Amino acid sequence: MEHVIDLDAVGQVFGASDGGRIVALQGVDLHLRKNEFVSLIGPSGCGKSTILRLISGLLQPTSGQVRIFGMPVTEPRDEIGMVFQKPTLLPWLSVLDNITFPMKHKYGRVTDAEHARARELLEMIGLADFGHKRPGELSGGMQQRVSIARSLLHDPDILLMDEPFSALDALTRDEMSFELLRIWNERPKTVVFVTHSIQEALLLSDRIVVMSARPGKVDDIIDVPLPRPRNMATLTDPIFTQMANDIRVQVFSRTPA
Amino acid sequence: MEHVIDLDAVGQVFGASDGGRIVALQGVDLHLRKNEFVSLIGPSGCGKSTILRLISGLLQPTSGQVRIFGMPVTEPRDEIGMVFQKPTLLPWLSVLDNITFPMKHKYGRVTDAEHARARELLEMIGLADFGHKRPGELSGGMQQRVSIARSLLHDPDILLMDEPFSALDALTRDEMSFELLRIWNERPKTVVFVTHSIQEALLLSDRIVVMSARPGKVDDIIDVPLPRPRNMATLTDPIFTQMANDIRVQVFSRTPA
Amino acid sequence: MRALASRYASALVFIVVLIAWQLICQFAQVPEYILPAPSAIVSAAIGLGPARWFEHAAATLQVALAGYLVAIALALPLAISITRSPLLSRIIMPWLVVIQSTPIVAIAPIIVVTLGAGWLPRVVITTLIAFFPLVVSTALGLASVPAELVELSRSLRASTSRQYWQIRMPYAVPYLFSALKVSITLAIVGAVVAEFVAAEKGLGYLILFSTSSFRVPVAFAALALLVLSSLVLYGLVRWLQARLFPWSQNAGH
Amino acid sequence: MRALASRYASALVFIVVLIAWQLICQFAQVPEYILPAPSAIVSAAIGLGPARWFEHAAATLQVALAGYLVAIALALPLAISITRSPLLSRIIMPWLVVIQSTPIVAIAPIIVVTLGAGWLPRVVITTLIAFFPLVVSTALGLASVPAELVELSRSLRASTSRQYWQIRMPYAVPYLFSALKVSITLAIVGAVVAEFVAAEKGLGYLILFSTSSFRVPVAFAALALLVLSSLVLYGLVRWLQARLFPWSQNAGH
Amino acid sequence: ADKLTVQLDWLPGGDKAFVYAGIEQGFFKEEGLEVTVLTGRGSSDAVTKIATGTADVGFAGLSALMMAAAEADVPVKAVMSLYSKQPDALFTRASSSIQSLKDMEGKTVAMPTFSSSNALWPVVLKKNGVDVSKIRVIKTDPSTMAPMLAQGRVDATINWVTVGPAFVDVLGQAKQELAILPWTQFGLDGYGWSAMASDKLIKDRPEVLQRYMRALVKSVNFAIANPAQAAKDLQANVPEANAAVVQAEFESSIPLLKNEVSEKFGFGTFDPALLQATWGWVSQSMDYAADKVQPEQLVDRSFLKP
Ligand SMILES: Nc1ncnc2c1ncn2[C@@H]1O[C@H](COP(=O)(O)OP(=O)(O)OP(=O)(O)O)[C@@H](O)[C@H]1O
Ligand SMILES: Nc1ncnc2c1ncn2[C@@H]1O[C@H](COP(=O)(O)OP(=O)(O)OP(=O)(O)O)[C@@H](O)[C@H]1O
Ligand SMILES: [Mg+2]
Ligand SMILES: [Mg+2]
Repeated sequence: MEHVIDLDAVGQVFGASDGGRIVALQGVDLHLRKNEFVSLIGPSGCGKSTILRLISGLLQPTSGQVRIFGMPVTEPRDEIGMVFQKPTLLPWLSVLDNITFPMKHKYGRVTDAEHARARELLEMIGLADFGHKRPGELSGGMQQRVSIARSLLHDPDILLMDEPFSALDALTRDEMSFELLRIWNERPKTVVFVTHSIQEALLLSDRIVVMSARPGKVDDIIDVPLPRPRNMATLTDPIFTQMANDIRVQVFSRTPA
Repeated sequence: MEHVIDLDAVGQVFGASDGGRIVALQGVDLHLRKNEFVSLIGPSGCGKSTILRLISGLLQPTSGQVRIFGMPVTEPRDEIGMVFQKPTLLPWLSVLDNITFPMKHKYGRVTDAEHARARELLEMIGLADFGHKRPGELSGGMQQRVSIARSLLHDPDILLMDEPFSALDALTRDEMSFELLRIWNERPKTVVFVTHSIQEALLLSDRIVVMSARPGKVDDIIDVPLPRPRNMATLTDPIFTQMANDIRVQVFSRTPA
Repeated sequence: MRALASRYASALVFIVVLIAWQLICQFAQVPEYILPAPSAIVSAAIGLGPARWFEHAAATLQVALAGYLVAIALALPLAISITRSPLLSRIIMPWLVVIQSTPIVAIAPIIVVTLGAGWLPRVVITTLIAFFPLVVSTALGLASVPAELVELSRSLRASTSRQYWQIRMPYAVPYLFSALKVSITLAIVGAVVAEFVAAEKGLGYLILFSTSSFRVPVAFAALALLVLSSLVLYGLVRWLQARLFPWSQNAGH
Repeated sequence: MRALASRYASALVFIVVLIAWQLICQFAQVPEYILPAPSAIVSAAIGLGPARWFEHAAATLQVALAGYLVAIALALPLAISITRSPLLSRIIMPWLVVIQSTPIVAIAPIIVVTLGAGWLPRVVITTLIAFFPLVVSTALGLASVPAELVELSRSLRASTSRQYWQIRMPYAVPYLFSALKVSITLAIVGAVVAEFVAAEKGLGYLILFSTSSFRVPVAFAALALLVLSSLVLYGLVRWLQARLFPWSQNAGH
Repeated sequence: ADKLTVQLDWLPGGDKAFVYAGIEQGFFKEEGLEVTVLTGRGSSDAVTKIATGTADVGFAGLSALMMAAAEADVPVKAVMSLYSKQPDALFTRASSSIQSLKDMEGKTVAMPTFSSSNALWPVVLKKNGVDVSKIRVIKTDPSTMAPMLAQGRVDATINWVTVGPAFVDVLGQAKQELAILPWTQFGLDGYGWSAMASDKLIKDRPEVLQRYMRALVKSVNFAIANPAQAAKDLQANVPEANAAVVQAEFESSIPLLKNEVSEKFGFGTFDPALLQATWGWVSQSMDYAADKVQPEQLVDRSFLKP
């Protein structure tokens, strides 16, 4: 099968304000297949966000190469959608306008179909009443949901999500997870999903990339053999519980970052 | 036993930019005892952050009354420390200066003891090498840890923490939890802790306040009979697992926000 | 009562100042050729007749507004160019500083000689005086956009022009308006300076004419009208901001 | 090579402009009393002798810097008062607009007659011209502090003065410096205007005196020195910012 | 009608009343001229504007034209003299004891920065044997002069006699009386304010200039005969002017227009000797070589004959 995203021996070093250097990534090799759902887990500061920024083309690696559809990434590309770790909403736009913003920003106009879709997504994230509010009037979790809805409005080939559910309660989180799976099923795409929840990673992914820190590198890549479609029942599947424990043990056996 | 924090029939209504009104809280009664560790859990947008802001005196309730040590709260008070939902670091200060900032800001100077304590805390949050970096050079989870360290530097009677561990991986999260318990044990204080993790709430708290949304109100207050001191073993205690399941069922039986 | 007092505080203070002024002039016997009393100013103003006042005020305001609009039309593209390219910024900025720090009165003869004695040199002078704060403040606003919003735009592969129009410009609105407020008063001052250099009518001309014949009350009446125009235009800019960009007022997004 | 060209781009453009100017004056036969050629300006400058230039430049720069410092000393407390209390803001702002939009030349007699013809009125005039952008921009910066940082400060129960010194002021540094850059050039212009009103030496005086005796090249030499001083002072302000507040340069915290 | 732009050297004060009289009485129209009046900001400004073609004709001090000629090649000629005496004067309070230049020692005098009187001052003092260094000079904006004199901030100011009436007004408010010491008293002689025309006009449209000159002479004569009407005519064009002051100002300029010099050589003419004397003052005050300018080359007398 053809690779959609390739990271070959990627290293990333940042120069810091105090004159020091921060080695964020070292020798990272990653090869993601078409329409694969991959999760990244790893300790805080191991370089997960950095990997997403490298794939999106927002950042150029200091060594190694990042390719998408086989082409070296030198700048952001059209087929990528992104959920940032911070909600990153535009404070002067209403919630609805924030959701349709990618269309406005990319193409200069928002079609009626997109407006309708935005309202659908608003419903899905449970904020139907908040369409005309400003981001500043939402709670942290609400803002995060708006930024997820924004990334789902257009239908990119590659979706990069940086801890999208971190500020959500368990219930909302599960709902959003299943919604995401449904959308991914309907319109397959390659998803790279950063999370700190092993359950979440297992529930959603085809493969889980386990990283470690200082310097950030890939420790292990785990295949998730759970059958699809996944649903509430998956959460009680013995393989699920077993794998969750295994990964937890693996993660906890490391030294902390 | 005397109450440290009292919320009596507290309601909070926000006027919104689109002319509408958002009822954030309605008829909330809460009475917290001295040196109690209480967690707030509830769906996104149910008013957890609002409750913290009311207790801290940053916000005045639109109805009802908030009292601390029996006195109505009309403005922020000295004995309160706070971890905000967003890290809220000062971008122009180094990490160490951010940690000692409360002292600088409150008293105009930082003692040597406090400097030493700041370095200790830096070690504790696993960022010993990052003391002279700027917040913009840290990952999301690192920033969050810095803001936790900042709240722990001084020793307030009341500590309000808004989802302090949301951006941390499981390992770091557990470490930080145990550290928090250790500190709370050494220097007892009343802690109000917002989280979306039922496990975390169980591990840490004396009582768990379960909230529901639209409008935000208190659904249930659950006593946690797990013995203290709690540690890794607590996580495998059958009461722990049982309660976690019970609460999950209770939470999941609600309609979503 | 309290709220009312606070609402009309500025008007109140204004009236108090006016009365104090009148009393001081009357009792301290301040000579009219130094500081005329408000009553003297009012009667001098009435003496000239409304039609003539209108003519002078219209001349000045036309120049001020034309210069202001040209300044805005110049400053925005300049601010954008500066923030867009460090090279352009290095080339353009020193020249802007050169223009800004050139005392216009010194080069006014060149301007008048080159552009003739009509309204054109006056508009040019006004523009030269009013545009620098606009450029500097807008450029700062455009450059201050949080990195994450720029990354959002870049990740969407939006054209730079959309990045400017939909992200940087809205973000810079409070900066822009802060400069628009400074500049509108500078535009009025600019028009007056231009009239000092070459004009046959206008409030600035009237001030020059009256002070040089030591008829200070008329000059003060013209000054009052000028200041009033400034206040009204300043208020208008504020009102526009409140109307068009209500979110930009308490800044701090 | 490319990088080098980009580094010295502004110097290069400057030299090109200078050469073009010289050529145009020579070949288009522009009369010297309108626009003297650079060569004529240089020889006029040499004619006057360095001691004399130093004297004039020192006089102007003293006034400009004194006025600038006074403006800063006035503007910061004013900006703080304005952001601290809406009532004060409503009372103070209109008066600032009034002062800002008053053409100084119009009130020159009052200033000179009240304060005498020494350096004091010159400093006052310079201050009046330079301080408004400082107030407006600093006030904007102080008010733009993100709500969460203010909440942090409030939750710490810090005194308002600490809130200003440790949170609002640092946050406002980019705004302050943007205004400091505008104001330093205004201070120079202000000193020149003040010398137009009353002075026995200084570059502004020299410009006025030379143009009235048709020594336009000398006037231009004075102008050039003035602009050069402006550029140097502007560069100094930038350097200070880079030195003292390196984090404030690319703004967008 | 032929269009002609007339450049004044300052604002439309009383001394310019005859120009407006010419307009209102139709003298220019009779000659088929349609004139536009531009105000100016000093003699050098006026000379520059005529030189560059912003205006065709105008008025300025002859010394300004001489200075201009000494510094550069200006295409402007003086075509008619208006003031055959220099208008510069020392203004003091009558109550002060200043009767002569000698009395100025130890005193303070204010003068406008850009006035040509500036340069003349030391020369006049020298001629009268007064030590320049003993007099404190303040250079300020013209609008500050009368108030400073009235308030006693200075002991004297240097102005043209034509602004005397405005000073009388101001000093009157301070219960003071004005004393005027014209510099002619101290030996200053030469031509002052003159009518000028651009070389271009002289070359391309000489008969237009001829007609303009005719109208101008008529206007001056009319104004001298009817100062009150001339003041009204000025006010018709410049409503903010005060007719009474304008009339007084113009009247105080009549002795400069019509006096023993103009009687002797005829109004408007340039006597070669007096012309040379004028240059003598300029060259001394500005440190020019005596032969730097040939004053004869700066005047064109060919339009004086009717
Ligand atoms: N702009 C930057 N300048 C300097 N160092 C940086 C910068 N961005 C990231 N880093 C460093 O790179 C490392 C990886 O950061 P990254 O944000 O990718 O971590 P992460 O895995 O996303 O962590 P988290 O789970 O806490 O979000 C960190 O050590 C961080 O300090
Ligand atoms: N400044 C404000 N203006 C208007 N509405 C607000 C404001 N702050 C909060 N709200 C509203 O109050 C409600 C509760 O918000 P709050 O931030 O307390 O929720 P929360 O429980 O902390 O949610 P989360 O878990 O997502 O952080 C939300 O519906 C929100 O829209
Ligand atoms: Mg991250
Ligand atoms: Mg919250």
